[in-house]
Amino acid sequence: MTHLSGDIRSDTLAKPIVTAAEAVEGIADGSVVLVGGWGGVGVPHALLTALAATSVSELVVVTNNCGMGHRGDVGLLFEAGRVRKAITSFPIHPAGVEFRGALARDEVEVELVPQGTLVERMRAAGAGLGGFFTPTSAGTPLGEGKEERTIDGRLQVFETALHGDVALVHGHRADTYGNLRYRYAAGAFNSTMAMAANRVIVEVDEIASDPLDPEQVDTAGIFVDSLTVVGAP
Amino acid sequence: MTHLSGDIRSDTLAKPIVTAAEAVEGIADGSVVLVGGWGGVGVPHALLTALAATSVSELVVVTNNCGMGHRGDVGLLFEAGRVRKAITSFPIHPAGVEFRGALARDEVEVELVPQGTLVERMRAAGAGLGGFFTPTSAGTPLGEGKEERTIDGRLQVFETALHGDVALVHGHRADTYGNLRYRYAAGAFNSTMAMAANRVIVEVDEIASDPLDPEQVDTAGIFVDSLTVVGAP
Amino acid sequence: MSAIGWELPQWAERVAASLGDARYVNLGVGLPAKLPHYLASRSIMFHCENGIVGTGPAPDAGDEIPELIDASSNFVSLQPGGVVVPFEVSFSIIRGGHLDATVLGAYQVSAGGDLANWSIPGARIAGVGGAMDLAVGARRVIVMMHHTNRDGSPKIVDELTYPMTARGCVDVIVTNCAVIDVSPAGLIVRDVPEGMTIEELQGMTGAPLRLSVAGTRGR
Amino acid sequence: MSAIGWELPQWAERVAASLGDARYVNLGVGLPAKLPHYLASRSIMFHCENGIVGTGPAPDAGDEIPELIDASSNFVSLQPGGVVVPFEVSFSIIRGGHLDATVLGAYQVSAGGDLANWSIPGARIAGVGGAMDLAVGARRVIVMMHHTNRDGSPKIVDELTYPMTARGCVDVIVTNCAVIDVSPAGLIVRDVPEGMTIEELQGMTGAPLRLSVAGTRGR
Repeated sequence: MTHLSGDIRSDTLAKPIVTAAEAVEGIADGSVVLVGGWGGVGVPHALLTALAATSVSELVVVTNNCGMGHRGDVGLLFEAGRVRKAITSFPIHPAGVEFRGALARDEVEVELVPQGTLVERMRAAGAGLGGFFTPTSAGTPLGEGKEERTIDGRLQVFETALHGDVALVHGHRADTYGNLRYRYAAGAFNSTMAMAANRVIVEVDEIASDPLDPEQVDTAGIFVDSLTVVGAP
Repeated sequence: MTHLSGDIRSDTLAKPIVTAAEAVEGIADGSVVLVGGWGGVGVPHALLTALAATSVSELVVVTNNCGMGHRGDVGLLFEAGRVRKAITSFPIHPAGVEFRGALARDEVEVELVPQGTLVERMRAAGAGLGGFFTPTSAGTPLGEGKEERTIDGRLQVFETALHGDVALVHGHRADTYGNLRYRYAAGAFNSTMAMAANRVIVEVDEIASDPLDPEQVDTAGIFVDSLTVVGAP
Repeated sequence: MSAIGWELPQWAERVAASLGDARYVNLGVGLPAKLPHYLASRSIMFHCENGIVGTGPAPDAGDEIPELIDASSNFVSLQPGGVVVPFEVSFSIIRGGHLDATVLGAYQVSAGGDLANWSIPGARIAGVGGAMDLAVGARRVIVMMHHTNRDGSPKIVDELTYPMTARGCVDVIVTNCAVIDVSPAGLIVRDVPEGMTIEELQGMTGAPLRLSVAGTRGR
Repeated sequence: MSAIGWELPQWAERVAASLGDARYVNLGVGLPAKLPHYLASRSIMFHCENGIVGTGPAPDAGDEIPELIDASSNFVSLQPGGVVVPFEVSFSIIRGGHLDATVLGAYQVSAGGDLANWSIPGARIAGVGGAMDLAVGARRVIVMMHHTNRDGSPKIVDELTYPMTARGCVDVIVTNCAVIDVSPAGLIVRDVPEGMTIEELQGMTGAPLRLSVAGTRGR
């Protein structure tokens, strides 16, 4: 019976493997959606495509870029009118026509956040911290209206934790326990967002049949709610 | 000439490989010294032994444990009278006779810090942040006297960054560029301390002749100042 | 300590029931560290402060890996799917609400769910470790402790007299004599050993108890 | 733009000299991104915001790895010893003072070393990326920019009229017409192209310049 017991254990700790459409089911209007990736790398294309195809609206999207003209990038959400607000660091790109269109139509509010502050605010959320002081943006237009404090002789501003309702994460490889590996720089924003949302939806290129090397995991399965294989039906 | 140029590059980016005694040379009296390890694992025994053998005094030591009776642990520093103050989370151990002796002689001041707050204060230092709010210790004796703020309905206390002058780090494997791997849980405190001090002194079990896999490095060489091979003369 | 309290197997069964379907759990040192033996059939990943998510049973002699230990400094194995995360991530897991539950030992718990489990009154020095982080961070805090001190004095009290670990953090108290929910309405007794009356239990308890409307032994 | 300014190779040489023995360096987009070609003989690990420490030259066509790109979204290789760190660690590297230097482009630099390089006045929207983090975090901030705008108006000014990136962060300004230290005593000219006078340079500059006591072309 040891073998059977082992199977039961694996099953219950295994993460649901779902289609992209199933993965994004139930995301409520107005949700804060964290979207991984940086500079077009590590973007959860399959999940974004599925989310754009729903009827959800008024999303607050947290994303480093707002679309770079790549197939299946976050531009889809702007094009489909799903976004009320973007919290972003580098929104403008020559090929990001969907975002610029939404801007021109006055459909979308933009909160511009320095990149390091953006990731740190989400890390604070994932780490259970209420907020932090950073020198970044102090004394600049992006620091205006923020609480200031001089610490160790440096002017700093207070930044609050940024929680997601949902995170859309692109990983390279997962095991059935939801442990993830990213390829090279594709973990950018993904690894932090995977810790910062109530529901963490992950797409991967492949799911390994054996557990990943326990010393070589980038995101532990404890953070992951579901797995979707990119390209699977 | 390409080959020669490659060699020069490697040499200059390579980290000095020094003996334990050389590694701890020049640590000033009164320095804040971060000592890696947790529960007896990942402790930089060779560096601690070398540091205890110097004449440095009045150190402020940041260490999760204050000695567990293991050969070459931080107890050496208390025994040798090198420590003015310990910033620590779990100082008491039945076999930690050196620390208890220093306490009994009233030689050492103790600042007790919750473990998560201790590591987060050093992370803040390494990350260039002035401080953070955490719910940990709010309303308890360890939170007394700290600035309080209610964030998202939770009482939190303000904690400041904790910088080291020196960090003593134990790694398993390094390459010549100072990239490090830890074994299993032996990265505890080490990986964070390696980012939080002006001078980061690392001991390792071995130095690989080839660079480590770039996707499987726990601490990047950018944080490291010198390498010492444990057991080398 | 009541003579008619549960023995460890029955007691552990109550703790296990209180865990519900928790999958990621941190067990404190002392009594809770005895639980894995009784949870062997459950699908749980045990987290340890040092960064291990998924500690498994002690390895056979000779198979120990020095860098795989638990919070009691005992050698552990890794269960399938278990991993090691960076230390600061381990405390993000704790503080950030990523653990479904923690089971902690305690000196005292107050009627309002305040926890004392790290120091005793007047101690010159104590260790706190990750106790405060676990108490504020885990989604569900279950206390496993004897119902009274050895001298019979209550460990469940109106107000703590021991140094606090965290305010109002305890969800359930599982003693050898009762399973008690800490609720806004007070301490609600859900289960007692066979033959124990609520009056007997109240007599060993330093704060008012109420009986669960659903009766005892509800899961 | 002065007709007698340095061409890119000589200009880049001055930037390289300003880097001193910096080993870990972040290069901003635009002009600074052209530097690696001129720094090929130097032992430098180039850091990129996305977590790469040690970007190498563009790979041959067909050898590109999609997940190895730089801040300009160009494919890069990894130099020997180069690694990828978690994204939040990448910004700890930037903000925590672990970079020896950064070389950034700029719209304006003020006499006090204030930097403007992320947005233009009145812009409805702009991208900031890691500019502010780099400006506050790198140990040494070197600005590489043309000495004047295309219309001849100065980019070195008494007070910024462009939105600020960070206050007082710039250490050295290397334009095509001068190497200028930003010091508490003001803007100190250390080097100018052959044949250029300090009067000519001052005429193109919106803030008072002083000559280095050691004379120009000091390294």
